[in-house]
Amino acid sequence: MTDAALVADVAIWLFGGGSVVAAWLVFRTDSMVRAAYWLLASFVAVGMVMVLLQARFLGLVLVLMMAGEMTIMAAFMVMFMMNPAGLNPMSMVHQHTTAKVAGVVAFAGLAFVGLVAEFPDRPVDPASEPTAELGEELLGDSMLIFETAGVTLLATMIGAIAIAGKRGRFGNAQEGSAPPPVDPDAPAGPDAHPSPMHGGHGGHGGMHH
Amino acid sequence: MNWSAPLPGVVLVGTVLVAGAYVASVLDAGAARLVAGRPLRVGELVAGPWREAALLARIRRSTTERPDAQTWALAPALLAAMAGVAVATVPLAPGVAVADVDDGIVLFGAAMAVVMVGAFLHGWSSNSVFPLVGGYRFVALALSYEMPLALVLIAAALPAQSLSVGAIVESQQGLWNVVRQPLGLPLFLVAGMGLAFWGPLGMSDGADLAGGTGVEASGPDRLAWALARHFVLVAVAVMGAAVFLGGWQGPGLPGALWMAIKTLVLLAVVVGVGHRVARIRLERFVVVAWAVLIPLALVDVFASGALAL
Amino acid sequence: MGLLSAAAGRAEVPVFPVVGVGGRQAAEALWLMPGIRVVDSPRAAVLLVVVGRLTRALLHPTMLVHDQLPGPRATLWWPGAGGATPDDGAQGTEDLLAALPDVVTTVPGDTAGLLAVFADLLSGRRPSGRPALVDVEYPRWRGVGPHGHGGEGMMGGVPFGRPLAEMADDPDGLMLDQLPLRVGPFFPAWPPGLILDVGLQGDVLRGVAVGDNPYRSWPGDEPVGPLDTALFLATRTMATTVAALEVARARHHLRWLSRTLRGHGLAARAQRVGALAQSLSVDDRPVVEALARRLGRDAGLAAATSGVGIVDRAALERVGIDRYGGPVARAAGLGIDARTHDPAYADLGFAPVIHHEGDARARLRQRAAEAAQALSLAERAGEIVRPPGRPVEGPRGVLAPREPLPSSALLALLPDLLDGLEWGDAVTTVASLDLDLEEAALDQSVATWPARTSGGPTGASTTGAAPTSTGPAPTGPAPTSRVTP
Amino acid sequence: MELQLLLVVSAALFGIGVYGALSQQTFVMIMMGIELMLNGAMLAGVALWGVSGAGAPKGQLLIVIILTVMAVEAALGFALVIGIFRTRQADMTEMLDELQG
Repeated sequence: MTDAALVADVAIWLFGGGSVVAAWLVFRTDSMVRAAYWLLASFVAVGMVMVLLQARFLGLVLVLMMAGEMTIMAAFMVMFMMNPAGLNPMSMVHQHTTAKVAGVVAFAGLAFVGLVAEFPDRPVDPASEPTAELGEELLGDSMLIFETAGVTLLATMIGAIAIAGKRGRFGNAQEGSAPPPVDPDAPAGPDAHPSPMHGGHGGHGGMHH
Repeated sequence: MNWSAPLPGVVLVGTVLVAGAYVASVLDAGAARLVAGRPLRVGELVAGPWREAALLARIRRSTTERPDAQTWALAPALLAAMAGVAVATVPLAPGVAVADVDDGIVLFGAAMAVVMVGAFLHGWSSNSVFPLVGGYRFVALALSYEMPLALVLIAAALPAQSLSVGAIVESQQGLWNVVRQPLGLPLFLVAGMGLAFWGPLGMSDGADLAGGTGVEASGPDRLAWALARHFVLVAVAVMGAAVFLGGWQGPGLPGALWMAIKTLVLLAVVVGVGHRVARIRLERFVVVAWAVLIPLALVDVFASGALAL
Repeated sequence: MGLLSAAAGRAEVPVFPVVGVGGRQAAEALWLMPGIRVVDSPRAAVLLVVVGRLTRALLHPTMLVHDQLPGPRATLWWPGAGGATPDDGAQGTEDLLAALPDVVTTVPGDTAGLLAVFADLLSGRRPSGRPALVDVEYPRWRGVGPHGHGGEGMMGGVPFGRPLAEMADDPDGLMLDQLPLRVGPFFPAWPPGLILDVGLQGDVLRGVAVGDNPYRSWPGDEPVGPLDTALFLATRTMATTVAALEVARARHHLRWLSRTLRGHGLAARAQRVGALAQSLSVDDRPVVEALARRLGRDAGLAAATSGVGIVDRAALERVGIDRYGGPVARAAGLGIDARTHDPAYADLGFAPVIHHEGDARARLRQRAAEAAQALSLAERAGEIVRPPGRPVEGPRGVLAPREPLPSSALLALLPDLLDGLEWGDAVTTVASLDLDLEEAALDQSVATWPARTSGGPTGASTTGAAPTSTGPAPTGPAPTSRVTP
Repeated sequence: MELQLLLVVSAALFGIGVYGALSQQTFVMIMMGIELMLNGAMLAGVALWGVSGAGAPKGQLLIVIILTVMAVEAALGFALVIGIFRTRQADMTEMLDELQG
């Protein structure tokens, strides 16, 4: 194994491990902004793995896309979670046990398949140009798929604006709507996890369970 | 010399950034004196940036109540690193590029998207009101000009039939992109000014916010932030010189010198505009960006595509 | 270290001005001094320059700002501005001198003295200023969590003296957080002394209230130093030449233009206009006319100001500015100008300049045009002398005996005008009104200004309402911050 | 060996995503969980493409589709969050336990 290949391998492990750690921190950190940017870190790590595996264009596009999206996400969290500047601790979870079990089962099942299944060893030819090949694929044989993706995105944009806009199909969104019940003692969902955030106006600041 | 090796590469990129940042601040101070109608004292101009850096290094650090200290320190580092990545993709002279990768333009775009993260975090992490507002402003602006930026870079890549910056430079052998795609460079510079929050697009650190994301930074922190911002400006100018002004190509002089001259010209343009044009209104810029700049950038792409055919 | 200090000692001196009574002009002159750089944030400053007398209401904010200078730091006091002397007994100033024994007192505009203090400070010959607020106990933030930002029961209210954001309607029809915030009296983008209590929703202002005027908290004290409109006020007892009045008017407007350009991020152009204002004479008419034309055509400024802060006739009438006229009213199409009926102007062919849009851009063009017009009037006026006692058109509106001064009426415009604006637009709007808190203070403390001559504050003084500030009320541009020693 | 480990990493990302999407109460945090699941899927796809798929262009196409899905998910997610907040001032799932708005 050459030096360069060894460096690339070590880098792949570091980025791969880093992406998992960052992903875990998304749900462990106590601030929404940090959560959003840990998620971005996870994406950047995966993007770097993609670059190292020769899918350079897609890896970089992933970073480009996610940097914007996670910043929007951070802004959204600060906006909607009634938490000044997103700096207060939070732990707003429900059905915690179920979720843990589901997560572990998903991981175990997928990892089992990954470890057991036999895959042929056919790495990418280092001399090939994956970006050019992707371009020719997108605008050649798979043009229809590419176009479909484009139209889907366009439809999404229009739909998203329609949903988020003030005036929807049924008139002004404010009219005839009701805030959620303000009843701090009401059971909150199937797990009956008491939620002091219940109600439209109570939710400022952080909370500790 | 193998510039792609780690050590020479870092040294080369670092030299370009530091030299560029120094020249940019001298130009900035010079332009300020010209516009203000004060005498140009060359000695003072040349020594000015060093003196100011020395002063900032001497001033004590201050902190706010309960900041996110790690993130606060990370923000300028992030900007500087991304500026370095951007410069690395550009061939500074024939055959002298640290990482002229075949997706150079995309790498530049990704690095500049991360600049947005850095600027937002700088505002957010100090746990203070005006910096946070500055951070929001940067995001609102950046989301508006990232799209035209990506489009004009794609348009520049079309004649080269490659996303590599080196190939784009070589594709301008007979005709520079600034002539071939007249819309490209102005749109690129608008986005570049936004990325370096310079001049009219310097809203995130504007005087109306008493300094915006940088309000709370003092001493070395302020120096780091100023440097990071200058680095981003240099990266934008270097990339603009390569992609729109033909890079190292030019008659007579050595390639590296041509590259330096062109970078200098772009820096001078940006700095000059910064002293002449008033800070824009956020609301108006967002409208203009989506209703005018993006359509213009699309025209640029379509025209370049038609020409390339 | 020696080399570094030597280089640092020759850098431009970063200065943060604190404007006391009568200090405004001297503070603005700082912008034009070579070797000095006025900075926006105390965090960036090495020298704190206190110009003029401090009132008691300004004392605590001044000490807060002082403690935000990271150090090495020093404080200069320029008392002479505003006629104050070191021993004139102004309570705020005495307290400041007691709190900061190492304040250096020099005369206003003493650049050499300022540079010397800076050099001494950096070479270590002068120790860095000690904190002013050592004895004050602030409630400490005792949050929990890894970064200490949270805790039980923090669902709004004012934990540890810091008001938390509360939900409120926003212009897009969402209910989003609104952070209560007090900005002033030394916020650099606003006229000195202006305190606004605002709710900040993102960068949108909601529910704006004007705070107490810090220049009027000195019961029984002689209220003001020289206002920037001093010459115009003096006409009640003094004959003046029309030419002198009109040059003073042009200078006033150019100073305002300089401040406004600075607020729009054009510090270098502001410096040029400021220098022009400082040395203004009748001969500068062509220069000022060219400047007015250029500013009127400037596309960047137009984009930054047009449609911002529209003051219409209804608003003018509500706060009573229609009685004063002044550039704000004339920019909204109200052609009131005391000069129209002033016999001294009868032969000069005076007709008021009028704009109709009523926005910040109209006010900018109005003042630029009026500056040019004033110099042209001055040129034609020759030696015409104006007798004392008649109402005079001041730079902000009519100054008539037994009428309040225009500034307080302009101040009353703010709450309605700023509500719902973005921060940048709000700053543009405030700047475009050309407020002077000292003038407003004079007005409110003596009710009608000629009465001042007959001695004593008239009537029940409104001045008892010194703002009582508990806790670290955010006063500088750094509202939640604190220097750790 | 490389492929197996990358697949385990992608399984871990997916598992964390499942945990997050099921356990979080806030809409935006649920979106984060979903994005992590997609992230895991993408990593698995790239790993198989790069190590075992001989770099067939169709493999990259699959990643492009996943990226599209992520963009659609994010855009619609944000739009729905705004829409729900607008009508109900709700930002958490439990606030939507009534059907009639």
